[in-house]
Amino acid sequence: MKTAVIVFPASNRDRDAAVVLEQVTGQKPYMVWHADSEVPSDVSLIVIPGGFSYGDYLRCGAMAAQSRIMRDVKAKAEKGVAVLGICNGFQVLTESGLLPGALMRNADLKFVSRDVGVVVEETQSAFTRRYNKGERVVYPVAHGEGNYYADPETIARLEGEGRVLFRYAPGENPNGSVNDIAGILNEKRNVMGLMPHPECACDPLLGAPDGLPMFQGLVEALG
Amino acid sequence: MSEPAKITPEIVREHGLSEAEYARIKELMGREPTFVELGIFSVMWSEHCSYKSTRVHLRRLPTKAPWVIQGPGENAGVIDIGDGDAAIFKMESHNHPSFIEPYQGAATGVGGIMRDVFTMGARPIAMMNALRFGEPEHPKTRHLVEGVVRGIGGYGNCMGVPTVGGEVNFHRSYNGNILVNAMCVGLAKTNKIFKSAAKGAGNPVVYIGSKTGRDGIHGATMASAEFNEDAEEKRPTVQVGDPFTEKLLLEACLELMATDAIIAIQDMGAAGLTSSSAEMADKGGSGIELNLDHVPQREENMTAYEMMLSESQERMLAVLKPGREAEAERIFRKWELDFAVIGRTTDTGRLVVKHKGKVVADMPVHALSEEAPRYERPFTRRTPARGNPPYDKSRPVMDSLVKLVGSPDLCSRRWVWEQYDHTVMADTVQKPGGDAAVVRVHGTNKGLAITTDVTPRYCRADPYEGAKQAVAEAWRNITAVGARPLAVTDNLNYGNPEKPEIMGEIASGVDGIAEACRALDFPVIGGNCSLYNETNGEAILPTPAIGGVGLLKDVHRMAKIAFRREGDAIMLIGEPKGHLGQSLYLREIEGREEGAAPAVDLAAEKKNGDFVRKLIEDGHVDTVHDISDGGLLVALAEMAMAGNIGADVGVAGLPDAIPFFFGEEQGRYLIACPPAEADRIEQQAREANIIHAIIGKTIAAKVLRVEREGEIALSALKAAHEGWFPDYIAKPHAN
Amino acid sequence: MKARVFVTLKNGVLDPQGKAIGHALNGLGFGQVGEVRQGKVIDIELNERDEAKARASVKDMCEKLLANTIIEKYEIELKG
Amino acid sequence: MKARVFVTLKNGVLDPQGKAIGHALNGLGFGQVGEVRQGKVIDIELNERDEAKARASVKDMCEKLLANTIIEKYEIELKG
Ligand SMILES: Nc1ncnc2c1ncn2[C@@H]1O[C@H](COP(=O)(O)OP(=O)(O)O)[C@@H](O)[C@H]1O
Ligand SMILES: [Mg+2]
Repeated sequence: MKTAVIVFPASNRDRDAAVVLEQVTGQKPYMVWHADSEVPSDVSLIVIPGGFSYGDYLRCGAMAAQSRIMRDVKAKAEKGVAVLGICNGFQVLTESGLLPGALMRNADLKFVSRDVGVVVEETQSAFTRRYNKGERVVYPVAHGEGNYYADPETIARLEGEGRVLFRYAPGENPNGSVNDIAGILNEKRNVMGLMPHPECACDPLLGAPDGLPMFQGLVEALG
Repeated sequence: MSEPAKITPEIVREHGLSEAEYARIKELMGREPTFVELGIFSVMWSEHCSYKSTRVHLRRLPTKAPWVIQGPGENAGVIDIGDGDAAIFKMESHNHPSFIEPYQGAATGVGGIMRDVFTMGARPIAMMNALRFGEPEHPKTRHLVEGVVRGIGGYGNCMGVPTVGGEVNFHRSYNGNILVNAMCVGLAKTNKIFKSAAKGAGNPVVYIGSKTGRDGIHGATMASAEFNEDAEEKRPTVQVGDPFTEKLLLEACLELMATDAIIAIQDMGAAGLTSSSAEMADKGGSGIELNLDHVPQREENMTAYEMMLSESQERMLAVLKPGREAEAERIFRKWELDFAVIGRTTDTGRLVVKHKGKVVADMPVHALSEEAPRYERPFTRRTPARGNPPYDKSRPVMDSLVKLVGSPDLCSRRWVWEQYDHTVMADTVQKPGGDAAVVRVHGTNKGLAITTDVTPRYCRADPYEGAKQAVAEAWRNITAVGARPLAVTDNLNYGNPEKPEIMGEIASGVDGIAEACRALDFPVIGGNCSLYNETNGEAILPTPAIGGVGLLKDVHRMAKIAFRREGDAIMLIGEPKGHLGQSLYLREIEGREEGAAPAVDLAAEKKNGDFVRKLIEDGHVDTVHDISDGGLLVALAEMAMAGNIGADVGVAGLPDAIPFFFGEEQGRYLIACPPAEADRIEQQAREANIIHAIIGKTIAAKVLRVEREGEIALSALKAAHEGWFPDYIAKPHAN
Repeated sequence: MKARVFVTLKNGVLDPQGKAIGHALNGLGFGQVGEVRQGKVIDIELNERDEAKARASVKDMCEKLLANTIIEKYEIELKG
Repeated sequence: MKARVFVTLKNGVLDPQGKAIGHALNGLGFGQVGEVRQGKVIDIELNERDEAKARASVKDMCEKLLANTIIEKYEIELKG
């Protein structure tokens, strides 16, 4: 299975994503530069990695959402290619309209880097099929603006349609996001964004390898 | 800025040069310098760039070992860590700017030290920060803590380099003069290390990175001048950091370094274009001619003086092989950075600067480097404080323990490190909170263990023994995770060297470091001096911070401080002596800062450490914590809290519980392992003549129990330990 | 021509930063301070003489990049 | 009474955010955009009728908290 990682200026978890993708697919992902016009057409999963694209200046993900490559990412998402946005990638997805809502400054106004408990809310997706519904996993978070916000109707739809895939475990919400939302899916169920870092939870030396099932599930579903 | 027609004594003084120094400048030049030349001399001859007060002392530091590839003298030191890999690291201060503008001061400090490391061809893989603030109650402290921590995170997080550890201390001597020391560790291949010697004539000198503005002009001189209350009124231009540009600069430089187009490269740090060009020419034994008309400029009508002295951040100077300019330019354009050929190397040994068709400076390079002043300043060595002070025997041990683990210098630093991305790069195998951070060498099973240490209150009591202790503690922290200590970078923070007693602290500090590094085979491969850390004539505690790096052969054989199992035997390695002098117990519980600093027996330190390391390497022990600030019981509490596993300890026939549990004598560790291993380890310890004792075991109950002293719930300990920092920050406050 | 763009959070969207500032001001003894909201101001130099055109293009910039209209609103001021 | 405070970087101080925004706007095809600077706008509700007093206390807030006058400058506007 072929995968791609989009690289923006000042992406910084691009390598972390690439390492895991290579581990689960057996081949290196394409590293696609933001100024390129196309993601290779044989790709079945596009990862938009964590980092500080364009310094996170103005708003996180805002400038990256306007980059040339995102036009093709949108087109590919439209055609059903799976897209996974992690952290800054999630911000890019909301800014580009591929996912609803917005990610605001953490409620306590501080950057937060720690392990958090996250509950898998929904397993009906390529991203979560390998997990059990209600399973508690631990992923690291590392962000200053992960406070998910959307208007009440949008939230109601997300909840009603089973599109909230991940929720912070009770009492562990690190950023004040609505309904403890940590990760959501688009309507077509092929685009997912989440703030925590499953790609940094795939190596037993770094903690419980709770992120691995996400990538294994994706390979199983798309490969 | 308008340039004065004539250089008056007033102007010379404003440049921080003495009359004698100015006379020497005229002699070297054979004439009056131009204003631009005076500016160049003033920064090159500043304490910060010339090390004029410390150079004669620094020579005493041991700098060699078979694994040292590059000692002091380049942008950072380099050690061989096997398999063609090299670790490159350096620590540097940004004290004065951080006091004036904590966020930007700390941020640009981080940016500066990263450039020092990647300019040598390394990808930064870990950051550390050693911070000293004034007393918590001081009206400025909270604001400074918040700003500095946010600044370090703001820059480091964006760079995508994990910040994995450091130190935080509070003491009133830093009320008007905080210390912000940042350390960067990078990785390169031993055959791909870049240096700054601009060898050869006729090679293009290129400018890369951000544009030049009027930032921090005279920052280097400021860093060498004592603070006055009105320093803030002068409002020096503080530099603003741009981590986004730095990240691009990092990637672009590494991309260029993958080619063979570079002859020499050097970051523009303090004194920007001046020191980078002069140092490159000096090291290469060449000359450099610059045409400032080509320098990318952010502001209009900049003078030559301003351009030469600007400290705008995120800039580099490189000398390329002739004809490779276009290739380099392509790379920098791709990363949307400025790139300009601004000069060439010559064989004249002179630094020549042209601006708008005129030569504005023409000076011999050696006048700026070798001829820079070097002082043997008079010094007096202070008589060290003596004695093991008395204490009140009736104080309950467990109450004191709770107080200690919740005190400003011993409480958890979680509030700090959670603002730093410490997981990016997915190689942080030992996170902040342990003895040393461990970062895996990407794609291998090797790890680098990293720590920063110094106990300034010991250095105040005894500048020599305290400096030894700093090295010993760094060595011990690296050992405690199972790594072999390889080399150190130092950051010598002291007061005004023109005062003999301060110069004495420096001289003794260097001697202490030298002695310890020699005994522990732990050479100094780089460092930084920050002097004049005084406010209104009051110096900071002598603070020779030591940044240590060690190699862990296999990250799967690594010890951590957290208890892992119930029923483990807890063993003390090293000799309990009950030394309460200068201890935190004495300060926090008895309210006194007295007595001798703990003595460091380097032979015992080495013997005990080598023994512990072997146990970890051989897989016998996976739970280790060194005993430092707060003493044995604090170390034990930290192990219990980290693992959320209780412990029961007791020592038969203990005459004096308080000094036993809270004394800070050196060279000691606590280890925990299954009882069967413990028997074998005791056997080995006896054979090796290692002083040791089994003092208890880990237990199922979530309490810390001490025979005859009582017990305390881990939850109560944790509440005190974790509570102090967030509570302190949350208090309502003014600026 | 110069444009000044204000980007502020929509009413109803929580502004923790504004709240923190208000809190800090109260703590400093500024008892008369009520609600505080924080936003961004972006000053843009425009190479454009025609005011109507300038306004139209700044509006376009706001919609495309400067504001996230899910949570933010914007105002435009033009001068000289 | 309401106060609006603008806090912007002093002239000559590097504004990385403004620089990046300008760059992005150019990249989006807004060729007429020259220099861009970004600052903060802080809206404060004041329980104070007297304009002079209000201005004095907002100035005090700026000096004490809202602006870091080493690198930033501020402007105050009062309404109502
Ligand atoms: N400024 C800081 N940034 C990140 N981590 C820090 C900082 N200060 C302290 N720490 C971490 O907190 C832990 C305890 O620090 P310290 O008490 O100085 O350790 P030790 O006594 O072993 O040297 C260490 O893991 C250290 O790296
Ligand atoms: Mg330690």
